[in-house]
Amino acid sequence: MRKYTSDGFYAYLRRDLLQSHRRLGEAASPLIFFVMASTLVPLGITPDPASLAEIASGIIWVFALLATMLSVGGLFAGDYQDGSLEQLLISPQVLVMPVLGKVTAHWLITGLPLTLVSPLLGLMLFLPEAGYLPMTASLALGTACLSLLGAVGAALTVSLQKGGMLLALIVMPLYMPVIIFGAATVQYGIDGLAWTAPLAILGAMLAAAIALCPLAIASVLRLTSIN
Amino acid sequence: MRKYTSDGFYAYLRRDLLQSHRRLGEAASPLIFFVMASTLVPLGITPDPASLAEIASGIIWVFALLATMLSVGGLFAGDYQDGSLEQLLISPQVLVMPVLGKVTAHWLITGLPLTLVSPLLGLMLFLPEAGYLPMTASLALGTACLSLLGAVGAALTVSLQKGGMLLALIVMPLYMPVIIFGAATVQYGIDGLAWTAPLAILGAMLAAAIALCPLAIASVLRLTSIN
Amino acid sequence: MNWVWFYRLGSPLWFYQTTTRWLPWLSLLAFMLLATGLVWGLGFAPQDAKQGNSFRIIYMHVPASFLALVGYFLMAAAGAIGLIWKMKLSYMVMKAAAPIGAALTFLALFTGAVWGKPTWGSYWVWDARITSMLILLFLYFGVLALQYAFHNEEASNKASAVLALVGTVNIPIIYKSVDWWYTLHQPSTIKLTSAPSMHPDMFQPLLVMILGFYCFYVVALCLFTRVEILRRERKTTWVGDLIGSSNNAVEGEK
Amino acid sequence: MGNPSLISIENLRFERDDTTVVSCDQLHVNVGEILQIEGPNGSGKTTLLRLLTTAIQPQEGTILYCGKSIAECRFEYLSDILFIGHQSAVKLTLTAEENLAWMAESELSSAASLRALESLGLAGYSDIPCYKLSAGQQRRVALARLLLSDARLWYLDEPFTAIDRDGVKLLERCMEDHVSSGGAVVVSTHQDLDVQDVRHYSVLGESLLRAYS
Amino acid sequence: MGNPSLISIENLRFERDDTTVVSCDQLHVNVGEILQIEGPNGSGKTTLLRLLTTAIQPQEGTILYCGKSIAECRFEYLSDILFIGHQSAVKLTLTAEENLAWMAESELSSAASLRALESLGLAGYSDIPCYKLSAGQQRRVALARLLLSDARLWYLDEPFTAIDRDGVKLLERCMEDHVSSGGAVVVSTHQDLDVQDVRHYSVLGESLLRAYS
Amino acid sequence: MKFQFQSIGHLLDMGGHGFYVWSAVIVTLIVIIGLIVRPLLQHRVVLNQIAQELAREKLRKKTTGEGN
Ligand code: HEM
Ligand SMILES: Nc1ncnc2c1ncn2[C@@H]1O[C@H](COP(=O)(O)OP(=O)(O)OP(=O)(O)O)[C@@H](O)[C@H]1O
Ligand SMILES: Nc1ncnc2c1ncn2[C@@H]1O[C@H](COP(=O)(O)OP(=O)(O)OP(=O)(O)O)[C@@H](O)[C@H]1O
Ligand SMILES: [Mg+2]
Ligand SMILES: [Mg+2]
Repeated sequence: MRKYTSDGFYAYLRRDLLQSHRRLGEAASPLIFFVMASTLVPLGITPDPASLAEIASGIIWVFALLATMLSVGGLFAGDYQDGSLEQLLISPQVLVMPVLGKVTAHWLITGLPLTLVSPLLGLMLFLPEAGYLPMTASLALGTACLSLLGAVGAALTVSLQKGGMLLALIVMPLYMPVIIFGAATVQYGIDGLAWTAPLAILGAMLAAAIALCPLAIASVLRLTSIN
Repeated sequence: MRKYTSDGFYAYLRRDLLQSHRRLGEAASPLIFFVMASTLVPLGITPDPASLAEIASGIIWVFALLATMLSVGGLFAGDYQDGSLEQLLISPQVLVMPVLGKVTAHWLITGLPLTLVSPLLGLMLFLPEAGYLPMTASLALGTACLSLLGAVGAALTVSLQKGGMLLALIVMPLYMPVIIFGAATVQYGIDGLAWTAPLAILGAMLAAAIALCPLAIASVLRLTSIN
Repeated sequence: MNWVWFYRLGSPLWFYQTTTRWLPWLSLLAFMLLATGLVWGLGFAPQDAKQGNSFRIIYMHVPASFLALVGYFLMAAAGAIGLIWKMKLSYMVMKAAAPIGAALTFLALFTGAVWGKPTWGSYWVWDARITSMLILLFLYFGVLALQYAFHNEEASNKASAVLALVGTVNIPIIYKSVDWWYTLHQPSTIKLTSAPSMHPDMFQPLLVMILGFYCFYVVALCLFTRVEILRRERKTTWVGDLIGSSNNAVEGEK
Repeated sequence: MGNPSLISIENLRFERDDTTVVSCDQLHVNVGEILQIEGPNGSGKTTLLRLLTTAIQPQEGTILYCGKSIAECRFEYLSDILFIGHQSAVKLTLTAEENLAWMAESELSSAASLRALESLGLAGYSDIPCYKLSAGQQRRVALARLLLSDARLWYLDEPFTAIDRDGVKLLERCMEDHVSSGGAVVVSTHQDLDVQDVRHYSVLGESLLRAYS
Repeated sequence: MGNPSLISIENLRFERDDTTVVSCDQLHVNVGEILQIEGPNGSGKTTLLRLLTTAIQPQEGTILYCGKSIAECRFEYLSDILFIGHQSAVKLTLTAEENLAWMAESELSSAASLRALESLGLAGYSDIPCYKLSAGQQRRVALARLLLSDARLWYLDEPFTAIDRDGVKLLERCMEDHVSSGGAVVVSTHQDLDVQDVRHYSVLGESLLRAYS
Repeated sequence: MKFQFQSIGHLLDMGGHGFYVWSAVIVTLIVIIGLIVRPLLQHRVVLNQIAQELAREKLRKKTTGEGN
C-alpha cells in the first residue's frame, strides 16, 4: 500500500509525464497553439514593428493564458473516462498529493515549454529588449498559477458529459488577476520600472494557490463524483 | 435504406444539432471562448480606447479563427470513439453528404453565433463604426470557410490517439489566407475603401471550399480509418 | 442552547408557509418604495449641474449595482451553509440567488452603458469598477452554467456552492488587482470624478430606491426559492396535501 | 450444395506491424446459417469481422458476395449487411428512441422503434438519455437495430457483452428467426450459443503464437 | 456462527432522480465466501458495487466493515478492497507492464508484474501499448491486478466481459484461491460461476418496475 | 420639492437625454417584472406537473389494485 503521502505525488507525476511522452503530438499542442496563434497576430492585426512592439507583451501573455486554459480542461478527463479517477477516489491515500502530482506534470508539459519558447515569440513580435527577463520570469510563475487554478475548474467540470469548455467560463474570472500582474510585470520591465514588485505579487499568488488549490481540487473531485 | 443522397445530409445535420442542444454547455464553448478571450485583451494589452480601436478588428478575427479551430477538432472525435464513424464508413451511402451535414451543423453552432455576437465585442473594443458591417459579413463567410478547412484537418487527425491538437499544425497554414482577407475586409471598411473586393475573394474561397472540402474529407476518412 | 430556530429555518415547509403569509405584504412595500423612488427621482429630484437629466439613471444604476454585489455574497454564504450543515433549504436559496444576481448585474451594466454614452461619449470603457462588474457577471454565469450542467441534484448543489465560494475569495482580489491595473493604465481621455457629495434632494430618492430594491430582491428570492422547494420536495406528503387542497379549491369553485 | 454461399472468403490475409493477424484460407457463409467465430482473446475475431464489413482492407485475398467481389458490388453488399461491434455507436446524450431513429437505415416510424425497444425490455426507458442507462441497457439499445433492419447478413461481435440471461435468449431467438427467413449471421462470442444448427469456425492468428513462444 | 462477517449492509438505500435504484435490507459478506450478485440488466448491480466501494454515498443505511462503519475505518477499509468495474482503468497509450506498475498499490518489481501478465496469457505483450491489444487482452491487463494485490475483499463488476473460456476458468481459480486464503469476493456477472460454494444474491431495483409497468 | 418639467414632452425628452434615461427605465422595469413573473409562472407549472404525476400514480395504483 502507498503508506507515504509523497508516493502519490511521484507516482502520478511520473505516469502523466510518461503518458504525454507517449503521445507527444497531444502533449505539444499547447505549445503549437501558442506559437501558431502568435504568428496570426501580424497577419490579422498589423505587421508594423512599432505597433507590434507595443502590444507584444500583452499578446504573449494572453496566448499563454489561453494555451494553458485549453489544455488544463483535459487534466482529469482521461482519468474520468477510463475509470482511473474512480480508482483514485476509492484508494486509501490522501487525494491532495496525487492531485498536486498531476498539476505539476501539467505545468512541466505546458507552462515550462511556453516559458522557454516565449523569447522566440518576443523576437517575432519585436518585444523591446528590457521585456525579455520580466516576461520569462512572470510566465514561469504565472503559468504555474494558471495550471493550479485551471485544475479547480477542470475538477468541477470533469463529470459532465464532455462539459470541457464550460471550463472557460469558470476559470476565466479566476485568471484575470494573474494576467493583470503578469502583463504588468513585462510592462514595468519595458518602461524601466521596478518589475520585481508585480512579480512578487505573482509569487505570492502562486504560494497561496499551491497551498489552497490542491485542497479545493481534492474536495471538489470527491463532491462531484456522485453521478 | 437511404437511397437519396440528400438524406444523409439532413440526418447528420439534425443529429448533430440535437446533440449540441442536449449539451448546450459544450456547444456554447466556442462562443464563451470568443467573448472571454476578447475581454482579456484590455486587461493584458491596454484599456485605452484609441489603441484598442486600432487592433479591434484584428483581435476579433484572430479569436474567431481560434474559436473555430478549437471546436472543429472534435467534429469526428465523438463519432470515432463510439463507433458511429465506422458505421458511417461501412454504410452504402455516399460519404460526402453526411460530411457536409456535419460541417453545416458545426458552422451553425460555431460560426453563426460568433458572427452574431461580434458587434457586441466590436463595441467593447471600440471598433470604428464603419467596421461593423464588413466585420459581420466577412465573419459569416469566413467562419464557414474555416469550418470546412478545419474539418479536413479533423478528418486527418481523427484516428490518432487523442491527437486533437496536432490539428493546429495542419490547419493553421490553410487558415492564413482566410484571416488575411477577412481582416482586410474590415480594415478596408474602416479606411473607407471598397471592402466588397476582399469580401468577394472570401466568397470565392468559400465556394471553392464547399465544392472541394467535403470530397477531401470523405476520402481522408476512408484512408485513415484503417487502424 | 436553543437551536430550534435554526432547524426550523432549515425546514422548507416552514419557509414555504411563512413566506406564503409574508410575501404579499413585502411585495406591496417593495412596490410602494420603487414607485415612490422612481417618480421622485425621475420627476422631482433636481437636475444635475454638469450631467443634466442623464444623471437620473443613477436611481436605477446604483441600486442594481449594489444588490448585484450583495447578492453574490448572499449566494456564496448560502452555498457555504449548505456545504457545512448540509441544509437543503440553503442550497435552494443559493440556486435561486444565481439568476437574480445575474439579471441585476446585467442591469447594472446596461444602465451604466446608457449612462456612459451621454456622460463619457462611449457606451463602454475599461474602467476598474466596470471591468470588475463584468467579471462578476461571468462569475454569476459560471455558477448558473454549472447548476444546469449537472444532471445530479446533489453534485450540482455542491459544485456550484464551491464555485460560489471560490468566487468570493476572488472578488476582493479581482477588485484590488483591477483597480491597480487601472491606475497603471489610466487613460487620458476619461476622468472619473470621485463621487461628489450629493445634494440631499438627490440623495433621498436614491435611498428610497435602494430600500425598494432591497425589498424587491427579497421578494424575488423568496419566489424563486419557493419554486425550487416545490420541485425538490415533490415526493413529500406536504406538497401532496398542498396540491390536494388547491385541487379541492378549484373543484369547490365549480 | 443446395444452399448457395452468400459469402466466400479465399486466401484472406491481414497483417499488422508485419504480423499476420488474420489468415483464412477458405470460409463460406451460407444462407440460413449461423456461423460462430471462436478463438481465444487476441486471435483475430474482431479483425476478421472488420475485414468482412470492409472497415479494413486485407493485404491479400478476396471476399465474394453472391459470387461477386465485394469491391465490385460495394453498394449492394453494404446495403445488405449490419454490423454491431465492441463499440456500440450509441450516443449517450441522446435518448434511446433518438438513437434508434438515427441508427436505423430507413425512415422509421416512432411506433416501430418503440416496439423494438419494448421487446428488448426498454419500454419505460425510451425517452431517457442513454448515459442514464446501465451497461446492459445501453447495449440493448444498440441491439434494437437488429429488429429494425432489413439487412440479410448480420455481423455481431460479442453481442452478449453485459446482456443478462433473458436477453441472451431473446437474441438467440432473434438470430434463429433471421436465418430461418433467409438471412445469415456471423457472430463472435465466447459463450455457447443455444441455437439450432450453429456452425463453428476457429481462428488462431499467428500473432498469438508470440504469446506462447 | 464461526465465520465473522466481513461486510454487513443494513437498510441500504440509494436513489437517483427520486427512484430507488438500490435497496438492500440485509446483506452479509463472510470471510472465505464468493458472493455472486445477480439480476437483470438495469437492476442495480453496478450501483450496489459502487456503493460498497464508497464511490457513491447512499441516502440511507450503513455499511459495516468488521463491525465498524466504513466511514469510521475508511483508511483500513479502502486499503483492503480492490474494485474492477466496467471501465477498466487501463491507459491505452501505456504498455501492459507500465499500466500494472501504475495500478498496483505497492511498489512492484518488474519480475512480479511480468509473471502476472504471463499467467494471464499476455507474456509476449508486456511492452506493447495497450491500444494495440484486443478487447479481451485489454481486460486481462486490468485483471492482472488481482494477482498483484494484497486486498482482502474483491469487488468485480462483470469481470468476464470479453474474456475467453480459458480466461474465465483461470479467473475462477483465482477467486477460489483468494477466498481459501481468507479473502472474500463479491462478483456481479450474468454467467454461471463454476466455483465451489458460491452464494447468490439477487437485486431487483424499483427502477426496473418502470420498464414493466 | 417641485416637478422639474414643464410638460410631458419635456419629461420624455429629458433635455436631449430622453433616449438614455427612458431606455434605462424600461429595461429596469422589464428586469424587475421578469424576476417576479417568471417564478410565479414556474410555480404554476410545477404545481401542475406534480398534480399530474399524483393523478397518474393514483390511476396506476387503481389499475394494479384491480388486477390483483
Ligand atoms: C457599462 C458600464 C458602466 C458605465 C458606462 C457606467 C457609467 C457611470 C457613470 C457615467 C456614472 C456617473 C459618474 C459621474 O458622476 O461622473 C456612474 C456612476 C456610478 N456607477 Fe457606473 N457605470 C457602469 C457600470 C457600473 C457598475 C458595474 C457599477 C457597480 C460596481 C457602477 C457603480 C456606479 C456607482 C456606485 C456610481 C455612483 C457613484 C459615483 O458617481 O461614483 N457602475 N456610472
Ligand atoms: N448515471 C445514471 N443516472 C441515472 N440513472 C442511472 C445512472 N446509471 C444507472 N442508472 C439507472 O440505475 C439503474 C441501475 O443501474 P446499474 O448500472 O446499477 O444496473 P446493473 O444492474 O449494473 O445493470 P447491467 O447488468 O446492465 O450492468 C438502471 O435502471 C439505470 O437506468
Ligand atoms: N489497433 C491495433 N494495432 C495493432 N495490433 C492490433 C490492433 N488491434 C488488434 N491488434 C492485434 O491483433 C490481434 C487480433 O485482435 P482482435 O481484436 O481481432 O482479437 P479478438 O479475437 O477480437 O480478441 P478478443 O476476444 O479479445 O476480442 C491481437 O493480437 C491484437 O494484439
Ligand atoms: Mg474482439
Ligand atoms: Mg452493471
